[in-house]
Amino acid sequence: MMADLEMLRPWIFLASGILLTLLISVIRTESKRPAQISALLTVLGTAIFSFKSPPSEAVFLFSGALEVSSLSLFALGGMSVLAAMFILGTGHYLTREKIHISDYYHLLLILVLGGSVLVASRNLLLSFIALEVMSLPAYTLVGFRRNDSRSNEAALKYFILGGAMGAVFLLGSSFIFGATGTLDLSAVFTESKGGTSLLLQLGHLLVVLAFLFKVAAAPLHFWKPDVYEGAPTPVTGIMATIITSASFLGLIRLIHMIDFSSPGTVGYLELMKSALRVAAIASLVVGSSVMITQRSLKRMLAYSSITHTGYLLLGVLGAFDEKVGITSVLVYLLGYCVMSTGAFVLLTLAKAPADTGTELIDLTGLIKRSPFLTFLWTVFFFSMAGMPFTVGFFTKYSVFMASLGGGETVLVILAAICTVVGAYAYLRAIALMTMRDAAPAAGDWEFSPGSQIVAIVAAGFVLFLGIIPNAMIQYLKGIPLIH
Amino acid sequence: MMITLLVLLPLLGFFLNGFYHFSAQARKTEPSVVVAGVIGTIALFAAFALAVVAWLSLGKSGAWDVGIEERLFSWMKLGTLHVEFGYRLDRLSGIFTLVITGVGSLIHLYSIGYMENKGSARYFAYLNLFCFMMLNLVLGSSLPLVFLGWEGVGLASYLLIGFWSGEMANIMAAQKAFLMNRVGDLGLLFAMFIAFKFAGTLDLADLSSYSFKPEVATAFGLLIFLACTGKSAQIPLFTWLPDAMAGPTPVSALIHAATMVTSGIYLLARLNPVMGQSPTVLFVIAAVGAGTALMSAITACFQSDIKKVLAYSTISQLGFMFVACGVGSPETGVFHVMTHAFFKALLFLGAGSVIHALSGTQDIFKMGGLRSSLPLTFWTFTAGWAAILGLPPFSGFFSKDGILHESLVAAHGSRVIFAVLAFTAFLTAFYMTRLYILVFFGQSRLSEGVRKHVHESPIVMTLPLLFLGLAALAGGWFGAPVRFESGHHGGVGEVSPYLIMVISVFIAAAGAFLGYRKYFRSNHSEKTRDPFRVDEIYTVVFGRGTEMVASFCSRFIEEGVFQRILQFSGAAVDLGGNLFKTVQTGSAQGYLLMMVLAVVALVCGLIFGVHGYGN
Amino acid sequence: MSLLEPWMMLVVSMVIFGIGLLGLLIRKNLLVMLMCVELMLNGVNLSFVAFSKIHHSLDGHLAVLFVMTVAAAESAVGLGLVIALFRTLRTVDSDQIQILRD
Amino acid sequence: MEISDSLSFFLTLPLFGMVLSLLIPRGVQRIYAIFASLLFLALTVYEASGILFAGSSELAARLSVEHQLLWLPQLGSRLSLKLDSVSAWFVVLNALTAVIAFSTKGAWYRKNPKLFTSLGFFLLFGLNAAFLSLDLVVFYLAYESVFIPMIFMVGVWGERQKATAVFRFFLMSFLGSILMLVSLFFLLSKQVKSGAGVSSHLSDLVALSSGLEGAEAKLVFLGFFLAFAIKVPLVPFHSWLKDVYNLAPFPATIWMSAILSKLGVYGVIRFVEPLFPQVLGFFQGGLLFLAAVSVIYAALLAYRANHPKELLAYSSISHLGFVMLGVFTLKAQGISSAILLSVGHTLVSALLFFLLSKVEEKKEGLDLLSVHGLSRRYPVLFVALFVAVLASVSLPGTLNFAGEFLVLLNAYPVSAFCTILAGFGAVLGAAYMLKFYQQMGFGTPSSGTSEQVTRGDDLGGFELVLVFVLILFVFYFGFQTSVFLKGN
Repeated sequence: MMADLEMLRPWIFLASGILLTLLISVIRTESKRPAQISALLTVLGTAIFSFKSPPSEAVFLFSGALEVSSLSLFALGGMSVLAAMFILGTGHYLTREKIHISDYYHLLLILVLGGSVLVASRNLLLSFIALEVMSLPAYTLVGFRRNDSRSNEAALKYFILGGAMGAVFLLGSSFIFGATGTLDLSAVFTESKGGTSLLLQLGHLLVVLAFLFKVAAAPLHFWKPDVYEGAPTPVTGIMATIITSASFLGLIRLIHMIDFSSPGTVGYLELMKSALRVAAIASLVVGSSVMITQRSLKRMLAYSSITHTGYLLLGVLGAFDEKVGITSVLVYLLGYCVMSTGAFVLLTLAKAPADTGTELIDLTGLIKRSPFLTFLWTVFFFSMAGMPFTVGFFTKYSVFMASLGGGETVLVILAAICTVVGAYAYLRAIALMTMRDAAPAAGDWEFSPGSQIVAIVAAGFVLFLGIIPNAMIQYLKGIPLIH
Repeated sequence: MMITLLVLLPLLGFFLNGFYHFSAQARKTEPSVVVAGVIGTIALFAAFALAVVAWLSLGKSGAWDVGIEERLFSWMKLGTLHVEFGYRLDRLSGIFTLVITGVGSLIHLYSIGYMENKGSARYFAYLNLFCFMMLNLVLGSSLPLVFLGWEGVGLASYLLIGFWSGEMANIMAAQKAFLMNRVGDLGLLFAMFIAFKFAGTLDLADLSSYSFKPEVATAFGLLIFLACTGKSAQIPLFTWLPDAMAGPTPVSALIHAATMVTSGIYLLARLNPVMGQSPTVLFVIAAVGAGTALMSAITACFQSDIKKVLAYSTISQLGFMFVACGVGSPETGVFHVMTHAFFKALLFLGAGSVIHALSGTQDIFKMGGLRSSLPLTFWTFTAGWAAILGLPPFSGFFSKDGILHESLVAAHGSRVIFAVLAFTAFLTAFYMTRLYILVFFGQSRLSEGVRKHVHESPIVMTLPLLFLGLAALAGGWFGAPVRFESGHHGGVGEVSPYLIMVISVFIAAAGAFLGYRKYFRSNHSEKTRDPFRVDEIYTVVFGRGTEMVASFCSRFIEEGVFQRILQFSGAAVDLGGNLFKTVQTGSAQGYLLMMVLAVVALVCGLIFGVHGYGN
Repeated sequence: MSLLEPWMMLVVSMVIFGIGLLGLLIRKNLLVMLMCVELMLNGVNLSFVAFSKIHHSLDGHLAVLFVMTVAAAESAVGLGLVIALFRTLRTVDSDQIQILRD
Repeated sequence: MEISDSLSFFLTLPLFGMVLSLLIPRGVQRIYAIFASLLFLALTVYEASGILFAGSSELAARLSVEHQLLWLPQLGSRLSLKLDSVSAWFVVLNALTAVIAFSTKGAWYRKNPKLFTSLGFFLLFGLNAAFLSLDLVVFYLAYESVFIPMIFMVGVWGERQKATAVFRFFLMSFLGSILMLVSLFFLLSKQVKSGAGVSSHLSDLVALSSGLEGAEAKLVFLGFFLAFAIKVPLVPFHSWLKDVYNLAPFPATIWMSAILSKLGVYGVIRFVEPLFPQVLGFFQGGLLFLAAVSVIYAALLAYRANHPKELLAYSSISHLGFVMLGVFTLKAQGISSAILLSVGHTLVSALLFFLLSKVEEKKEGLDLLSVHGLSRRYPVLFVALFVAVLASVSLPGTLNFAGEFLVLLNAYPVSAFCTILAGFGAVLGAAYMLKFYQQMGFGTPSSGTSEQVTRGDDLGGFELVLVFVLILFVFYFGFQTSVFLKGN
């Protein structure tokens, strides 16, 4: 039993950190600083714990409900690092937007906890709880600019749709329970060896759909642009990175809780694959084509993250028969998180008027006002477009290779064409920064050391991983998905 | 290395004069015509001397047909292709070399008097460049080297026609010459490709000894002939030559009368054995030659610009030479090239001296009665006139009479061609006499301003006239310098050459008499006409035609299709984006509805598709 | 042969879930929509109970307990959000909240 | 094997130069750029000379050195640089082009010069990497990275309405290259399936691609071909070119026409030929026709163009049509004549654009309809321009003539029709180039041009030397073609 707790150390540390931060924020309501520091320490500690001792082989705790494996620990560590970067990089935003609620930080931590458990969970019930533990803080955080109607609207939309899909997820798991008599994934896996039962597959389908909603794959993506636009920018960043990664890893795990190798599931496998294909290509097409019509930078990034969902789904499709699949998804998630962290942290620097979000116009002639910001933006945009010598190239490389390995040639060709369309949008932004003289309407950008550091670190990673991805790929290759 | 040296001397002159030109420019002074002229003339005289020496040594070695060869380096070596950069001097190229350097140096000398200081260094540089290229053309041992000279002389003539570049008209004339020659050059280019594909060599010696398949020989011959029509201003590519008179008169004498325009004859004579392999080619050559001769002779009768008359007569004379090649006795053609070089250069220089004296007047109806004021010019011009008419004992008599005779009796001769040539000879006599009379006899029709400055040209100009006059007189006495194995005589069988002589002299006399009767007393001016209007037709068909095709491409295909495609693809993507945006209504329930529809669709897919319930 | 067969409970649960979903789709009042979400969750709860009755296992009942807790938390958050929105927009009509679009 | 070890300096030195250019003060950027690139050129020639001027083919073959360094073991791609008689020429030309481009004067040395110089050196680096790499993934990376400096050069220092031009240029090229990437990935995934270890080295992929069957091979081939066809460009993939050439600053134009276009040629020679010999054979007729059409069509457009830059842009498409004609003969002779011609085209087009930039520097407008009679004001400049024009209409004796002649000579047996079609391009070429020169050089001087020539106005000093040397090359190699034609 003690051994189990040993294994759980990172989560325990995180949880206690949450309690501490909560305590501080209850006591010291007037200033955010102490809460911020304790939150920062918490996530850093968690990251250290989770990266320090990755177990040689996976351990299942709580009668197999929780998986302590290299994957789950990597997810926890990664999310903690992301959280740390956001805590460090977006303090100035809260001050500027007068978000004087210190609850921000422990909610953020709870979100991280939920996400990490979602990845680690091997039990549908636990997954549901983790999902909600991740979502509820997200709903509140989105609505954190309380006297801004846009923020509230975003939060409410997110809440209603999220709640509905949560119910759908629950319905699905109840069907699975009905079909197999258990909520334990491994049990379900063994159960579905001959798994031709409609009920089981129906339940599985609903569960997967719920997660496709979470990762905002078209046509379940509608909430994303609105919520991203309405939410406070740091929260948008957190959703784009932490929630997306957690949901994707959860999605893969849940997809593979059905044993697709068994003969009874052939028809269902085809259905699932074509559903994912449709979702992938729809996300790519919608995301990239709408992206180029956007005037709001934040919305543009929202649609761009929809296209990234599409690419990730390519990797998921590749994961069906090849183990390279999960690696490619991990590579993509890592790269994507790094670059969008950078991008959203930079976005928090834009002093946009509250009623209209940050417009693309605000970028015009930035090279004159701040060559450095321009350089950082350019790096991140190029990376999103998948240009060489940025991590974005290797992320695309891995998912394309994976899904070609899965035999999805046509899909990849379509994706490639969408890449060009998307590249246009990024290039347009870059052109605004570098090739135009500043427009009078252009809003200006504030300076904040914390966020600068975070952005520089992110950019550094983007370039470093773009030139020498060996270590990253090697490391992620060592992280298997355990059925 | 003698041959190489004589080729390189003019190049040296070119560089020296070019350097002189720029150094003068840097000092913001005009170069002195004397210095520049002396540089250029010496280069040519030296080349001439070397040519004579080489010719003599050739005679000593007796290798008239094998020739002396000098290989310099390997130019292009690729696969089985191996092009040596080298020169070969044999009887044929020897004759041409002597003519080029000899006449060339005289004309250089003449130019010293003719040109003024401004831009003189440039002028002589170009002139030297031309001689260099021309020598490459005739001495080159392989077709690519001939081609080098071939396009090189085109370039030089472009530069010299457009020498007075202030006038856009001159530039246009130069451009016309260059482009029409380019069309011809294409023929030579493709002839080379065919030669390499079938004979596997481009060396002239090997090539002329190679026997092609008949149809290949025809194609090769026609392509070569196309090139020749370009250079030698035959139908269909002859309209550039009259315009080329825009250049300085000595240039017209050297390039557009004596040397460059005869390079077509050189090529045909050089490749005579191959040409002989295809009767078709020979027939075409003869027919085109005769046609051109007649046509341009007729046109010449309607010209009032002294240089234009001479230009058309040049075209006509070239037609004679082509006929000679076509009927299968190129040696007479080459003979006529030589004599023609003498008397036509003489005529042009004479005309130049007249123009010089009349400070730029070129209209023969504004001249007259210059006999007394320009005695030297008059007498030398008379020699040229007699020579081109073919009056014995002038050089033209022998060569022209030779061609007439051959056109009847040679392997491919025929009565028709003879008749055409005879009539052309008659016309030639007519329009030359017309020119002669109108310029030198009758009462003067000079305008007041001009009349005051009328003066005989300086010695540097008259000296070449004298030399050329002698050549025009005696150039034909030693008979044709070249002999080919032109095979058995076919045609219409034996005809006595003396009969032909009598006929041709009679024709010339008749033409001359007619011209005398018509113009000796008359002083009413005639306006220039081109009875065939070929030039206009070309301008419309090719000039406008190209313009139209080009504008069609740029307006309809490029703008209309390719650029439009780009715009459309952009617009299409934009449209798609806006289309997808329309479902983003902002209403949570709308979103939910669509999500539910998606879910329901999938569930139905599962139930009815996979598990096949309901069917 | 007991009075209440599991399949009946399942039917009821599905009906409840359907009602919730339908309400969520058509009702314009945010509070009602909130309740509809709760309704959906409770419908699922019932199905859990039914299935655990079928399988004679307690996992279903366990799940129900957890879900009720979560639902409570969720509705609390939801209400908070509605109130915040009402503060700024002075309305709880779902058609009024369409500022964010395109 | 000291050459092998020093190959990597082709990549490291430009990067070093880029970093240095960020430290050098703005004022001396031009001097620095010119000297650095000259130095690099000298080193490049020194390194390559062993291969370039090796007497015989065997020697050249022996000297072709490869230098490998495993870069991405997981992806099976290595930094494998090869310097042989093909790549050596392009590397040298690359360095030379940089010298010429840097020696132009203009806005790019006033507004943000550091950015310009560093971009230039990055371009040098990317192109060298592309020309040297035998590993297709690395090649793709380099190939793609070349866009980045191009985009910014055109975008930052270009003329108005440049944005659209940049987008078109970037998007079309990007479309092509990403399809190439997909084809490459397809091959690699085949490798994975076959169980062999992943390796994107050319030799391994050649072994693989020979196994592809009909339709598959054709599609993969198209992926590669399209990228290069857009890059060259061949008609009908040229529509991006006009605006970019027009609006780009002169150095960018020089880079694009002189060396970036060669990237496409090189790609076909180095990668497509060995990868898809039989597919190429299948498409050969069409490809030859495409090349010939590009010659004629571009020549017609050039004939119609009123802006010298546009005219030269089209003329460069036309000449590259000749080059591709040589390449598509698929015979060793044809290809080496194509290389010969592309060297000539690089020299001449760089020279032409450079001289044109000098004209523009003199604040003369650049419109054929309005600008006349400049030859009297800038005699030396226009003599040089005339020689360049002659070279570009491939007058015998110039390198371009040798190239064009040999290309057509070797293309004729393969397809007489296409050769004849292309041959007419030569006539049109003469037509538009003469128009170009005469309109600007001759005629009555345009308003406001003073007759008297002040020496400072004209070409002089370093520029004069540069131009002179280039012209010397064009004529010297025009006769010493053997340097290029070893190996056959």
